[in-house]
This record gives sequence, C-alpha cells and structure tokens, in this order.
Amino acid sequence: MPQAVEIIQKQKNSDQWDEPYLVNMGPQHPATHGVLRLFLELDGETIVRCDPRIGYLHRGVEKLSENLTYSQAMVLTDRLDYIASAANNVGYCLAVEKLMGLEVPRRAQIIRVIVCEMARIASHLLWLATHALDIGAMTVFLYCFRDREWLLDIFEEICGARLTVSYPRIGGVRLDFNQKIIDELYRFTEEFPRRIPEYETLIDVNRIWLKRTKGVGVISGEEAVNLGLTGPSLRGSGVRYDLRRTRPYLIYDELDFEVAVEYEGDVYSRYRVRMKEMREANKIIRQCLDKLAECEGEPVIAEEAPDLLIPFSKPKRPQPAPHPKKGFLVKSVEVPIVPEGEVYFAIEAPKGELGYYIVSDGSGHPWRVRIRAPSFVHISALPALSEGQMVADIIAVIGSVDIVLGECDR
Amino acid sequence: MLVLEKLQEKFPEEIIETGESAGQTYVVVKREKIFEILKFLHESGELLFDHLADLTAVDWLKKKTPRFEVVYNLFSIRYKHFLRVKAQVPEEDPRITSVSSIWKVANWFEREVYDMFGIVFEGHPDLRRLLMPEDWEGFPLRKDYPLSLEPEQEWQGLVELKEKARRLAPFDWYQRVPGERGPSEVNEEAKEG
Amino acid sequence: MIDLQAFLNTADHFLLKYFGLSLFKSLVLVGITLLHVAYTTYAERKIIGHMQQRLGPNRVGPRGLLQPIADVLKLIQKEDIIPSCVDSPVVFKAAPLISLVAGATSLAVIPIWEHFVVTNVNMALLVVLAMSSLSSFGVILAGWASNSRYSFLGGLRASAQVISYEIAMALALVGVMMLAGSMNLVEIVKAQVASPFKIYAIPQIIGFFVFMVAAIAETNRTPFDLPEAESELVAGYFVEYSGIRFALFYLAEYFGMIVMCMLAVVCFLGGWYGPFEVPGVPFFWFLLKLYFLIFFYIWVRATLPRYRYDQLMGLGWKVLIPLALLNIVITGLIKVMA
Amino acid sequence: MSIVKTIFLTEIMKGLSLTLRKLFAKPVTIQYPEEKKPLAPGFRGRHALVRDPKTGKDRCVGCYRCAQVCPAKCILIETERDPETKARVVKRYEIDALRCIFCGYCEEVCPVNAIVLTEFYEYSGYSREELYFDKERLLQNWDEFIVTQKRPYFNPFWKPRGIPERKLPAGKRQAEGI
Repeated sequence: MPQAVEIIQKQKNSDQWDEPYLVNMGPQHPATHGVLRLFLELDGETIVRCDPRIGYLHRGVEKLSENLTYSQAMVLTDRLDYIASAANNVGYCLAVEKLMGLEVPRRAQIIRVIVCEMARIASHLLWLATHALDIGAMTVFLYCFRDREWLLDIFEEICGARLTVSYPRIGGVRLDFNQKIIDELYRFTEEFPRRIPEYETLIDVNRIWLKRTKGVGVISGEEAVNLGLTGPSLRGSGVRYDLRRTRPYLIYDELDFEVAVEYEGDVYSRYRVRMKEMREANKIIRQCLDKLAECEGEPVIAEEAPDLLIPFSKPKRPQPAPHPKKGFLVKSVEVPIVPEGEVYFAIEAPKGELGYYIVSDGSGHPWRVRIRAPSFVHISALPALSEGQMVADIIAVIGSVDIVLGECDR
Repeated sequence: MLVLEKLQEKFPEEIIETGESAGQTYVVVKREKIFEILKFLHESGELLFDHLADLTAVDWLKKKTPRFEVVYNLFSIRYKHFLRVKAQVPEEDPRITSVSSIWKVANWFEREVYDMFGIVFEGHPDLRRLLMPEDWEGFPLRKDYPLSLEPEQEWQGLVELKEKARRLAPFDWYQRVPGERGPSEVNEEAKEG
Repeated sequence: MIDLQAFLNTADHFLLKYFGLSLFKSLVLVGITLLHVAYTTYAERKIIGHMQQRLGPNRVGPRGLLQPIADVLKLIQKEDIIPSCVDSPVVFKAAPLISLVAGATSLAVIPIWEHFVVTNVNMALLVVLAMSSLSSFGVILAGWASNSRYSFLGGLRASAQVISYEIAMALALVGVMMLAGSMNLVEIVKAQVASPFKIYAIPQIIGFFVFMVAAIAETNRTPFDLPEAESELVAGYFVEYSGIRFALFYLAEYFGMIVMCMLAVVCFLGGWYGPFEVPGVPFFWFLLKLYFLIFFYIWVRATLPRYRYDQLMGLGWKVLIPLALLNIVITGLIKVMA
Repeated sequence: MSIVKTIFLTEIMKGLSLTLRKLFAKPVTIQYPEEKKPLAPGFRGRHALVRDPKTGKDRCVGCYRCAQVCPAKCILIETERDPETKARVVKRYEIDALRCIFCGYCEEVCPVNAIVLTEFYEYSGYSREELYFDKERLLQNWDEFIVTQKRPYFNPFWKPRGIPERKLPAGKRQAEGI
C-alpha cells in the first residue's frame, strides 16, 4: 500500500503523468460483489496491472473451528458461501463422516443431494442476476430474484431458515421432508425450465451481451488448471472436471445428468456452462424426488451418528461472556468421537471445488480445519484473467468467475 | 500404489513416512527437496498431478516435532489419483521452497500460509500478508496464538485508528455541539500540524 | 383549457405582445417541462417496475403520485457538500448549472404548436444541436473539477461519446433538412405534413433510426450510459455530487431526454399534426408522440445491457455515421429523381 | 438469414416484446407492512421460553444442554438447589439475541422442549439491552407469540421428523402441541 500512496502523491505534485493511472476499486463498490478491493493500474481504460486485496471479511472461521466441537463448527460453514450455505454444510459433514467412517442412510443422502442442487440453482440465479446487472441488464436481475425467492421459501419450509440453513447434521440431516415440501419441489421443477428462457430472451443472443462477453477474459484449459480454477469457471475452458463425476460422492453416481462443458474459455462460455448447469440441477432434483418416494419412512440419521451435544473440552481461555456477569457451565470431560487422522474432502459446490481438510487429534474438537474455498482461488486468478482488458471488462470477468467474499476471506 | 512406488524410486532418501488416512494416501517428506519432488509429480507423464487442490499448513504444537507440516493435496485430473504430500518444517527455521513457479495457484496459498503460520516460502514472488492487515503482529493460526485478547493488544494499528476516529469525530453531525471545534478548525489544526 | 390563440389575439399591449409574451411563453414552457421532467422520473420508475414484475413507487400519495415532489423536496433540503479536495470549487459548483441551462435553452426554439414557439428562429436545428453539445460541457467540467478518478473517467467518456454521436445525429438530420429545405422547425413540420407520407419517419427511416440511437447516446441513457456506468464507475461524473447539485444533473439528463424526444417528434413524426384535430387541445398529438418516445426510452432501458466504451465508439463511427451518410445519398437521389 | 436478423434487430425486438408483455403481468411483490407472507412452521425467529399451560411457568429443568451446544455461546443459565425440596431451580435463564446465530441447536437438544425459536421475526430495539432477553422477557415473548397462533401449536424441532424415536430423549418422544 505505501507504494500506491507514494505514486498518488507524486502524481499530484508533478505535471508529468508518466506513471500509470491508479484506480482503487472497492472495498465499497457495486460491482465487486462484496468487500473485494482491486487496485488497478490503467493505461487509458486498459488495465495494465490488477492487484486484488482481500481480508475485509476475515472472521477467522478456521481458528474458531479449532475451538468448537465438530457439530458446532458446522454452523460456521453456513457463513462461508452464504448464497449456497446448504452445499457448504454438506461438504463439511461429508468430510467429518469420512474421517469417522460413518455411513449415512440413503434417504438422508438423497435429501442432501436435493438441497445441494437447490443451493446450486439459488447460487447460479444470484450469480446471473448480479452478472447481468453488472453488464447493465437490469431486468434479468429482478426476474432471477423472483425465482430465487421461491427456492428460499422451500428452504424455509425444509428447515426454518432461508439463508443460513444449517440443515445437515453429522450422520444425516436434521429433519425429514414432508409431503408439502415434496409437492412444492415438484411444482418448482415443473415450472423452472420455463423460466430459464425468460432470462435467455433478454441476454442470450442479444448482440450487446455477446459483444460484452465473447472473447473477454479468455483463458485456456491448461492455464486454468494451473491457476487452480474449478467448477463452472474451469469447465468453461473445456476441462471436464466435475467432482460429482470425477470423484462421486453421495448418490451422484446413480443419477443421470450431463457435465456442462464449453470450449471457448471466455466470459460467455462460463455463462453458458452455468445456464446449462441450472437445467441439469433441475433434472437432478427431479430424479431425486422420484428416488425419495422409494425410501419413504426410513430414518434420516445414521444409527451411530454422534449426538449433537458432544461434550467438549474446556476452552484454553474463558470465552467472553454475553453479559458482564460471567456464568457459563463448562464442566464436561472430553470424549473422543472422531478417530485420529486427516482427510481432504471436496465437493462440487456451485462456485467450484469446495474442499475441507480436517485434521483430528482424537479429541472432541478438530485440531485443524482448513477450507479450500473456490472464491479464494478465483480471486487469485483475477490478475491473469483481467490484465490487458478494459475497465468495463473486469466487471464482466469478476462476475463470470462468481465470487463470494465470505468464502474467500473465511 | 503406482505413485508411491515411482516416488520412492526417484527420491529414496527424502521420504520419511508413507501411510493412509481415511482412504487417502499420504507421504511425509523432508523439506529440502520439496520443490524437486513436486516438480517431478507435476511433470512426470504417468503421474501428472496437474491440479494443486490445496496447500496449507498444520501446527503440531507440543504434539509432534518438527512443529509445522506444510501439506500439499494433489490431484490428477487425467488419471484421477490423489496424493497428499506433507513436508516437515521445524519451528526454529520456518522456511520452505516456494512452488508457485510450478502451480500459479500456489501463489496465494503460500501467502496465506505465511500470513497465518509465519512460514517463509523462499523464491515466492510476492510474499506479503494476505488476509490480515499489513501491520499485524503474530500469526493467528499458530496454536499458541490466543483465541481472543484485548483489541489493542491484538492489533497495534487499532490505537492509531482510534486516535484518527477521535480526531474526525467533530465531522459527525450528531457530535456538532455549538462552541466545540468544527471541521474548519480541525482542518486548520491539521494543516498546522 | 385556456384558449391560447384567443388570449393572444386580445393582448394588444406592446410590452405584453413582444417582451411579455416571450417571457410568458417561456415561463409556461419551463414550468410544464419541469413538471414533465418530474413525472418522467416517476413514469420511468413505475414502468420499469412493472416490466420487472414489481410495483415501483407507491407510498407517497395515491399510487405514489407525489413521489417526484417528495424527491425534489428531499434533495433541496440536503446539505450541499463540496468535497475539500475538489480541483476548483467554482467549476464544481457551476458544472451542473451549465448542463441544465444548456439543456433547457433548446426548448426555446422547439415548436410545440404552430403558434407556440418562444423564438421562431430560422437556424433552430443548429441551435438545438449546439446546445446539446454544450450540455456535455458541464459533464466534462464536473468530471474534471471533482478531482476523483471515477469522475474523471466518466468525464472523458462523456466527451468522447458526445463528440462522436453529435456527428451521427447531425448527419441524420441533414436528410430532413434536405427534404424540407429549411432549418426552421416550424417550416420542417409544415413541409413534412405536405409531403406524401405526412411524416418523415417513413422516407427517412434510416435517418430516424440513426437519430434515435444517437439521441439515446447523446443523453447518456442505457445502453449508452457509459459516463455514469454504475457498475464500473459507480456514478461516473457526478459521483462526488450530492443534494441539489446532484438533482440538477438529474434534471439536466431528463431535460436532454425530453428535448431530444421533442426534436424527434418535430423532425420525423409530424409535430403537432395528427390524423384528426382534437378540439381545444392543439398540441394533443405532439404530446402523444412525445410520450410514446419517452416510453420507448424507458422501455429500452429496461431491456438492454450496456455497451463497452470502445464498442460504443465503434458503433458510432463504423455503423451510425456511414448509415447516416448513406441516408443522405439516398435522400439526395430521391430529391433528384423527384 | 443472419444479415436479415442483424438489420432488423430481431433479438432486441424479442427482448423488447418480453418486457412489454411483463408490463401487463401481475407484480409478484408483497406490500410488506400491510400484507405478510405466511411463515413456514419451524421458522427460526425470536427466542421464547415455553409457558406450560398447566403450571403457568417455564418448563426448563436447568440441564445446561442448550448452553453447552450453543456455538455462539449466547445462553446463560444459573441454577440453585431449593433448600427444602432439594430440587434444581433455574434462577437465571438469559439469551443475548444479538450474539445468537439462529442455528436452532438449543431447541433441538432441549430434552423437555422448554426453549423454542418462534415464528416471530419483527423485533428490533433501540439499545443492546432491549435485545438481551432474561427469563421474564423470554416468557413474555412466548405469550406475545402464542396468541397469534392456531392452537395447539407444535414446533417441528420438538420432535424432528425422520429421527428414530430411540435417539430422542423421553420428553421429546412424548412432545405434544400446546
């Protein structure tokens, strides 16, 4: 940062403008999708250098998780990618379950797939809304929100919360679906494929949209892998890497869906991939609903699933009490439930590969929780994607890689 | 497993331990030749670990020596095999070679590990703090870093920030009491100062 | 409705007839236009709202009808903040006024009705063109004086955009001038109605298209609202403005929009003439056409994304200007043939 | 064909016609303070302590399970022994709603369904103290909430669907609506 201040001072004092024109974009800026700060060096309107600065939403989730029990740490994962919190929960639970060697009942697995795909549609809808708004298509924004609202209503019906759902539990899910939810989901899957063309009419073939997105932020498949891009951003470059197919988890290997791949590697192909993924996710929900009918009445939580209330060890320092007068009762003994070991488990979250690396020392709380957030990697790839483009393009590029700062800063 | 055999063949002295945890293979290596090992894993045609899924560190305070482990989770998109490489880093000399020239994605991962654990990556192009403010002291994810402190102890910059907030307080509309210093006075003071 | 013609005929006092009449006319015109500007913002929010399946303003007054009044009152009450780092406070303060005055001045020459034009000058078309370029002068000054990087970029974009689209617009109007043989707007309307198609929009379809696109660009509206592109430049040139000065920019934008629509009505859509005479309301048809064009502006805004800066310039220089030139050639040929 | 499409701006016309059609469609918005969307049962809103219709008091037995499971550590309980009956009496039961993250773990682990997150979401305060609920306030929250509900009221977390009965404590197995 001192460099930047220096250059600005120098520019103010001198009449010569041989230094690049510096623009500080964010952390409060409508198009950075949160508190991302980009430090841009411009030559005219062309970007010479782009330096992303993050950390404005850093809440220390990894450190906090080390001091909570496994179940308690799950609610923190809601707050990572808060647009698709169900997917984060599922990823975390799967990682812990893999470490414990726990088998989840089939019904719970199907339900988890449904909420994951619902989260994917919700996330992609929000992405499309903001991406279109960034490029100036205002109406698409509200159409997407209209439909996303429906999904959030279903989430509310499922678990009582709309955004930070905390729905799965280690060993299963917290509540079973009832008939009302299933009916509503059937209605949604019936109606949703008719809604997608509405957005597409406004932008898909529109010449302005095509001009703004085609050939912008191009990245080759090889380069994208090297930069660590995952999810739709990688598949837009022609690499068929989808964890639902590559390393299947839950019941994805039984389901019939296509992995959306486009080959251009630009903003437009990433957009196409996501549009296709929404359709595929809708198909998956449909199939899962049919499968759900086959295992009606089965439990949704594993027999050996640990109780939610696993006694945890006394914290190293007393926690700050909510009230000046302290009065917590923390007396329990430590009971090992998760065996010693480590696991890296990644799921295909809406934004890309969401990996949890959990190290257990055999005690009631994790020794280390590391979250490999797709947004973190995608932001680190922004310089490579945006250099040499124009200022207006960086907006399109940020939109196209789909970032959430809660997940990036953790 | 093919990968382990190849690795053992190529770097027999470097490997300290191999094993499996939750169905995933890992290999613990010495830190000195970590760059060569990872370069081999990345470029060897039969292994082709092209996707560095994750790079992080673990602090084993009082549990293991050496204290730190830098963990590389590797995946090959073509062959679909997974390998975890762990390099041991001692507490007294927390340094390891950077791999950001092999995978560009490692750039920020390494910056984050430096930020959180204080492990220095040699040969990194731009090793600065990433998530924490640049004037932060201490490395938050080390196990001996307390979970909470008084705010002033945590971050030195806060004192300065509070002072600045106090200085700018007269600009707040609800604090403009007649007779007190207004913005213009503060401006003049600032100019003099 | 006051019968204007009768009133004017009875007014035979010298001052009233010459000086007072103009003043009276301009006051009426400015008053009515201001009301239109206010309710254009209301209509815009309402129409875009319904196009997006929501309601738009509906809290202040019945159906939100008093919303623009409330907005104006709010903006007037607000503190007039001048950031301490502006390059030149005088220019910073003057810029919105320049924009607004330039925008409003064009009203003087536009005939709303045969007998209602403040000054019926022979070079009316040139006056409008000159004034609309001047209005961007305010934008550029605002961008420069703000001493903010976003404003500066916005100002630069505005200057480049206005220069290139001004040419296209003027060239599009050349066809009309050739057909009408005059630059007096009243004459143009009369010539237009005398022409076989009654309106010039049919023979001058290319010219009309170019004119509309250029007009949208000239008034910085979507899809050409690059100087104030909210996603990249936050608000562009007026990012540092607040309160009443911010409102003046807004006003200037809508003034510009209304003036452009009026010009289009006069030059291409036959002005105040309609299929039949509406008794008592001589400018009924004028207003109807004007409202339709304003609706079109809003409609486009609700539908289209925004161009990129270089693409906008490309469109202006590579498509619109050649089209306008082509239009002139065709018009000339028709003229010669006829 | 594509030239024709380019000249006549077909795709832009299609977009324009879509927005024009939507101009006459029914708005989907809800006029919030006047009309409200019905909330799903089990919505995790403001906290309340269930007032037992028989005794008129709260049901809490002071087992501390909720205070332990709370990830945000926002529940404070103090108990004491009644000198005569030797029974445990809950002296203080307080929730800091500003710390709460509304995960609903407390109502899930409560063996007697004493704590509940009600379907009431319109609460705000001018100060932090107003959102620091003590026991009286929590019971009052319940009274305010229950009059708006159809009786008997049953929260889904009192006896979660799909969880085998043997995994639930006795109080939850026999949970009934109030």
